[in-house]
Amino acid sequence: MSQVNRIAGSSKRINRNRTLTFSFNGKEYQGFEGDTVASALLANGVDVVGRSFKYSRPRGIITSDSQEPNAIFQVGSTQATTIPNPRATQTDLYQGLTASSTNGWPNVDFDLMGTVGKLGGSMMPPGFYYKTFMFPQSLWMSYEHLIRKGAGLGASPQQNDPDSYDKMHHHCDVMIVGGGPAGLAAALSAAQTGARVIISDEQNEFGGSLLCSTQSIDGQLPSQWVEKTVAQLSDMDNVMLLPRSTVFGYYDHNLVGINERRTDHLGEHQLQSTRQRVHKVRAKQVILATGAHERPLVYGNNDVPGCMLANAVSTYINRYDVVPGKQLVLMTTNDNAYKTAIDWHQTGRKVVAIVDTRAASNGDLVNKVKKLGIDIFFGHGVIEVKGSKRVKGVDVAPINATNHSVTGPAKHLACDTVASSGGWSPVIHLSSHTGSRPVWNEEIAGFVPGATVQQQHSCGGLEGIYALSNVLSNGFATGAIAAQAAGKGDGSYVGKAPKTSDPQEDASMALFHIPHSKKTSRAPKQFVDYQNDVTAAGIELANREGFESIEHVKRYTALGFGTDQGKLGNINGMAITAKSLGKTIPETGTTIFRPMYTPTTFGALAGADVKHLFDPARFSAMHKWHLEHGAEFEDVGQWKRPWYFPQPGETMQQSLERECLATRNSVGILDASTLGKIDIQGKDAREFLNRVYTNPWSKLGVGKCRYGVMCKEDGMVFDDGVTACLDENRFIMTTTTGGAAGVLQWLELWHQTEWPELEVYFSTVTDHWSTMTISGPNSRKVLEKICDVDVSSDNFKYMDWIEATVAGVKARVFRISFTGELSFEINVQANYGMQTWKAVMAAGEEFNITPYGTETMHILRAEKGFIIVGQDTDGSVTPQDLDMDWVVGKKKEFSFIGKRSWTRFDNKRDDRKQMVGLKPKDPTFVLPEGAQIVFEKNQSIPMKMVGHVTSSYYSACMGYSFALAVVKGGISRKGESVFLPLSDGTTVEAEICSPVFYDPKGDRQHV
Amino acid sequence: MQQYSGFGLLKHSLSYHENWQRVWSNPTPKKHYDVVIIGGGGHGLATAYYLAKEHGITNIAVIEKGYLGGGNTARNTTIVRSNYLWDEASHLYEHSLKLWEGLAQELNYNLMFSQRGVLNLGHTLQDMRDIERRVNANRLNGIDGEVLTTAQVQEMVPILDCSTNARYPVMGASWQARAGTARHDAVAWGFARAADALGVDLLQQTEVTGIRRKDGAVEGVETNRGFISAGKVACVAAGNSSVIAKMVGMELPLESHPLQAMVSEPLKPILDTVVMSNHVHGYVSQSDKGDLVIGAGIDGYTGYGQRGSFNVVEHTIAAIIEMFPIFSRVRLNRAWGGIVDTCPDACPIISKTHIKGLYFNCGWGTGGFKATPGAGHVFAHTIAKDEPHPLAKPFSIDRFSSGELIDEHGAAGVAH
Amino acid sequence: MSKSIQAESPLHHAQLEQLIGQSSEGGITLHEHKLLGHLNLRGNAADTAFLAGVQEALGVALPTAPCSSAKSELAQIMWLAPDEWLVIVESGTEFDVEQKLRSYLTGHFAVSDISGAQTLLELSGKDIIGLMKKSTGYDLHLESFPVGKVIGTTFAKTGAHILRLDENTFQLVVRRSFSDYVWLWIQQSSQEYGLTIV
Amino acid sequence: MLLIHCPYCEEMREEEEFSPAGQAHIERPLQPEDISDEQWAHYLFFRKNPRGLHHEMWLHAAGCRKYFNATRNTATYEIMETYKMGQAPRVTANEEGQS
Repeated sequence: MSQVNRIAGSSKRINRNRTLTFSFNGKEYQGFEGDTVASALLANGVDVVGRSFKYSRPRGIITSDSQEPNAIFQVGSTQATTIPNPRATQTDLYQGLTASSTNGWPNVDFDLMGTVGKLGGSMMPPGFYYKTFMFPQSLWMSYEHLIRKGAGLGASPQQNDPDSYDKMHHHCDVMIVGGGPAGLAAALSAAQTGARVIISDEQNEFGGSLLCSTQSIDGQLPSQWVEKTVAQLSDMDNVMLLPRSTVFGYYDHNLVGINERRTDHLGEHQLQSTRQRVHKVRAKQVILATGAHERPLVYGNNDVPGCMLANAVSTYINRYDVVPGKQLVLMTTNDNAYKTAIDWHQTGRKVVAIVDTRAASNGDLVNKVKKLGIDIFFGHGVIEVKGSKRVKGVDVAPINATNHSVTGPAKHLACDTVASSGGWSPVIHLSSHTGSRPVWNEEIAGFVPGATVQQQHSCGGLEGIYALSNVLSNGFATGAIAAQAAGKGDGSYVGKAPKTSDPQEDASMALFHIPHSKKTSRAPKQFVDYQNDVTAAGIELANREGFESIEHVKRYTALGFGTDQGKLGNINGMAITAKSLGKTIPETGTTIFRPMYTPTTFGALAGADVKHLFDPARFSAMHKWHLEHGAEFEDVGQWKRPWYFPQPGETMQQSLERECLATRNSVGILDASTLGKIDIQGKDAREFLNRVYTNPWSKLGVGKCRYGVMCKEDGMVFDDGVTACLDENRFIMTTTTGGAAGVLQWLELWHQTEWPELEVYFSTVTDHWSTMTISGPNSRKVLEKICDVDVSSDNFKYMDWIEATVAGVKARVFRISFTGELSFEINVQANYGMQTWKAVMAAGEEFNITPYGTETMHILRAEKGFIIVGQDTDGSVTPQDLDMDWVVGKKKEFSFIGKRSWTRFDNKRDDRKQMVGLKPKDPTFVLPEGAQIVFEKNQSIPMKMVGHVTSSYYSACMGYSFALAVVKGGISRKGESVFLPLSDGTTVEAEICSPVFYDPKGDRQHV
Repeated sequence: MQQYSGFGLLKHSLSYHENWQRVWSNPTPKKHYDVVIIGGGGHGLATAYYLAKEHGITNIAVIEKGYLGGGNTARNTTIVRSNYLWDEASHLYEHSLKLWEGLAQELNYNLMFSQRGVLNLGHTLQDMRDIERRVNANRLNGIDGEVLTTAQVQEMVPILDCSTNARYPVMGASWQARAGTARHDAVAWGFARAADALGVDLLQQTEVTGIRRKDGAVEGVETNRGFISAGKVACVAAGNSSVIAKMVGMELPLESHPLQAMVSEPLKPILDTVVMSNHVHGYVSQSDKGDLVIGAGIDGYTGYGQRGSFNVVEHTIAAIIEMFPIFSRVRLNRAWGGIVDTCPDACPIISKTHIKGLYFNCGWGTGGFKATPGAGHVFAHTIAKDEPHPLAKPFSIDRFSSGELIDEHGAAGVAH
Repeated sequence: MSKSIQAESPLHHAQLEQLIGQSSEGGITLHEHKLLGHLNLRGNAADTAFLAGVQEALGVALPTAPCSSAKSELAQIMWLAPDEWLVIVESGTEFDVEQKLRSYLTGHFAVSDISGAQTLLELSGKDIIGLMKKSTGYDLHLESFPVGKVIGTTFAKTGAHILRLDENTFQLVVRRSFSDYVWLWIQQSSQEYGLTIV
Repeated sequence: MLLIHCPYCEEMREEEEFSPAGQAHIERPLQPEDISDEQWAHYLFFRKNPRGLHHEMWLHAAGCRKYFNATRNTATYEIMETYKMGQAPRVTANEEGQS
């Protein structure tokens, strides 16, 4: 049998009928269903599972849970499915699992870096980076390159994740975090009131500490009580059970984030189901029943493989039938850990001795051990471990905890396993997430949750209640109280608490750091945080250097910054700091834990919001037509808008020239559906427009359209568009595509918060209308063919709108123009958009009607000097800067939004940047959009910049390139030359001109 | 001040590191200081250092209610760059970047300032116009910058998804090679150690509860350790600036928001540069320890809780996966929040006030870390001379009345 | 409007007709109620004349309690806000109903035809709660979300008005331009349950 | 993640349905032309930004599209009350302005 440490136990937690084969560091091993990778490795007698980060020391498995700092692996066999850094103690074994250590070169057993660590280790105290590698300055990047080579634990996958993830929202009365005895009791008691209960647990099955306990409940095995209770809960409609589900974060107003691992125990990649699911639970009441973590003791060479937590040893024995060694020495400050010696003894393997730091104990467990004939050294500590890749023995010496000294000669004991217990630390992490500061409880020598504004309860080990009977009764009581707070039940538990008898325990000792006969600075390394190689000496050094706040100590030494987030070492580190500074632990400070409780997969946090669902893509009703006609698309906000319509073999520039010429010479068609449209109704609609637009609206007649500009209260342009008067009290406002939602919110803001007395309603109708703009000298001819209304220039004037039937569809047609050509904007109900579009295309066929996209639209409007808000403006531009004073009402009674700001000092400067046209000296050269402008060509850096190019194109219609730009005082500088120093080192010259390049008199749009 | 060097490290290792000096002392407050600086973060410590070093004012106290460098200095994502849009801002940040470049040697403290370059991705045509404009402005201001094509971006960061399948495909980027990251805690500690050596008193666990004034001038500060008289009081309290201002009945054009950041578990080196995207709203770099250091946008509500809402974390991680799909199986280790004081124009306030002897350096929003030495330098000048440093002048609080705002929302973008 | 003109609902491109009957096992059932008339109605709920006018025009009292709905032979009405309702009427009757409302109402009110702006999706099936829990943060428990209640809330990364028709049936009002996103979302989120189109 | 009571929908909704809209109870000057640039700047830009009790506006963007007010503790994030536009808060900070 290869599983040398697997005993013939009776645990039901593993299934001996299902043998699983797995590989670790290239070697094959076997384990059983129900094993974790850690328990399987220990079963196979694997000692060294990794190398430490800084000193490259061999490391073994220390814990059986989320505290594990050493057994951090790379799991997975392909570059797509590999997972960096899962803990072996929390990784369920599956057939074919492939794991490897994350550090160690060439391998963990023979590690060259370890030699370096031994030699250079003394040169690497905390903060050594800060003190060296500074000279010469130029070499830091090279030093850093070398440092970075040693960085990191596991490696990122190199290929895309084949798995998918999702999320679910839940609401409940009582959310219980932790499915150990306290949590299960609380769930049962809360659920019996009819409250909606959710209970989650990070392990693969409920039970928590009971899964590895031997203490009977109601005369039965603890696992039988768990089974019965879970069955009871499963039968209740109002209860949801979430095993394999880690609460990673507790957020404000009782939101609990849970990551359920759905397939990780089945294999590397499952097609059938999402790999992980994040549950977001909004709970009326939260019960934290997260229990407690055992604390290791800090002693010399306490990182040699074979040094473990006492309770972890018990867990491997009782839950997995694995005895992780042959000869045990147990060091403890409390009675509770004696259980481990008993468990070990019962497997038939040898307990060499128990080293108890206390002077004496008369507790039940101690007496039981005494009866078993196991040696107990009271008043002693294990001051140093011997061995390198496995414990070979320990030095045990009498100690004085009060003055931190060794008081007598050390005695050597041969052994291969050292279990230690310094007591228990409540798992307070989640209660800290919402800003609550933990408080020190002297009695249990641990932090417990502090005051909070959340609707939160805690019970069991988290409250420092450890005796099982007390844990259960506390759980039942807390469940009932929480349910009552959620409005269910009367606050008392009606059922009967199960019977269990707890051993009487003597007081434990608050001891964290075992003294050595040498000073800490000279003693063998005593590790506090294994993952970051933080030692007791390192912490004391940090204190000596003046890092006294616990936060400074943590940051200077990296204590608690590993992937275990200080679960194993923080309290010990604080205790050592306190001792070194002569303070108490609470004086030293508390430790604030942040989410994630344990590391959480990025994919799970993103859920299904990836790839095409990362952000909604919005489409117009004619999108399919655009696709079928080869359009390239531009992202405008969330919309996909046709950018241009290339024909086979065309370059983009060729397409644009074709689209522009067709429009100017015959007729083009644009899908303008994405423009925002707001239906404004009410007797004060006109007044409202007067207040939010810069221009006047009092006299706009029914059937007429007007262009308007909106400013923010700081006087800067933020949107523009055409608004038409539909009726005396009704207008339809158009906004920019990107500004639609913002403008509606803006109008509502002013109406609801400032001018509620105005009778006006706003409704978005953006999606209701499909809008197609036909533009060009033949546009009227196209429209005439399919429109039931006379659209001749006498009957349908520029800036009029009419109701008509177009291609059999009821339509609103606006005679407005953004191209400067004769132009009609046809609006039909969007369900008819596609059909109307097709009808217009058919009617236009004889005129070679040409679909064009946003780029051609931009060129054509720029030729006319029409601005695009957001391209030609940037939030620092007023209407006056745009030379658009004509759009500012001079006689408006109300001080409309933005007006007041124009009289500020900065707005009155005459050298403000102003909108102008630019003609490059070389008429074929298209200035880069974003090019900076200077007046003086020959300047040294830094140059005095006076503006920049906002829009720039080659005009096929005019036969030369042109641009729009903002230039300081530009309006009065027309005809002058400016220079544009480009990023390729060349400087080009251009002439300031009017921004209206094409048809300056506007004849074409008026025909 | 004990000099640090590789040789020193070797020497101390022979004596088991038992003889290192304290990096700073722990003084009891004096009755009077020429200048009291409220706030012992990077900016406050840098201000003290430059006051002492360049202006000969050494009777200074830095008053910190918690521990040095414990606020935003300890909570940011450590990015340093100067590629801002407007002249005023880019000159200020470039001034700072130049100081960064020799700072480790000057302070004799390795700040691990790593000029690994920053990419700002463009995903839309307007993004690319803005990038072109900003890079051109930077170059003419003497600040390094390049516009990269998608292919160049892909070559520089092979693991970035530059395909057209992305929801918002990468269309290019701006690149500042001299930009990078630094070790945030070290910046505070380095300035603190150097200031302490010049005679500055660093008073930790000391909370200002009031500011005493007489005849329109400051007299000193009330603290939990008693009244401390001061010739000048300089407030460098970042997210808490409004709270301090209220002590003298002032309001500031500030809102304090939670700003969240997060790190993955440590990974083997995979990302050499800083990659930022305003459009998909996230940015990431990899620290020397191997963590992916990830930043988010601010939470929309105001908050002093040093924590924000979970949906910001969710969105930010989705954005990182949008850019780097291979990170999907990587795991998030820790998320936290700072309190950032944001100005309406995304630019700071470095200013005198209507109260004689009272100065404010605040409003850095998401951009404070990179400015640490530069802000300290120009603020020290402003305090010492009682008139703004030329680079600080545009950042006076008067700009909100005159309208001379410097709108850096585009370049400030998501937090950084 | 001419009969020859074919209207296309927002999900027309998804060609749902062709998917009908392809699967009948799905835990989720989707049906698009295409091309109904949608009217946005605004008015003052404290104005008794307004209430009376609406009742006369639509044949049912306007639901004025927050998040309530009402139904008559003519129309289904959903409360959207204290002064805003969605009136859904049979396909093609929206113009007439709008005119009817305008003729019965006086004072300050507004009616907007938004029939092209949105579509009505009906989602049902034994696994519907699973799909809904993936999509919205609202509490779907019958105590919080009883039959007949309508809420405006987030649906994945867009918004929707959701009406509960019975324990396992919801109607979603979705904006046209977001409907493709919603369709993709529903497909993705239904994968584990199976999706039946009817 | 906040849970916010919409005073119009009359129930608790998730933060994701809302947009924060800044300090509440800022009134636009009735005659902007009559006030100084400093006063105008104060209206435009200067904010209380308190640590502690704060009256702020929210928009129920995904719900009823109504703006409303909330009294929230910016240190603990507790929401004491929400109330409709035009109403006054019932919970206010004490004399010192701190909660």
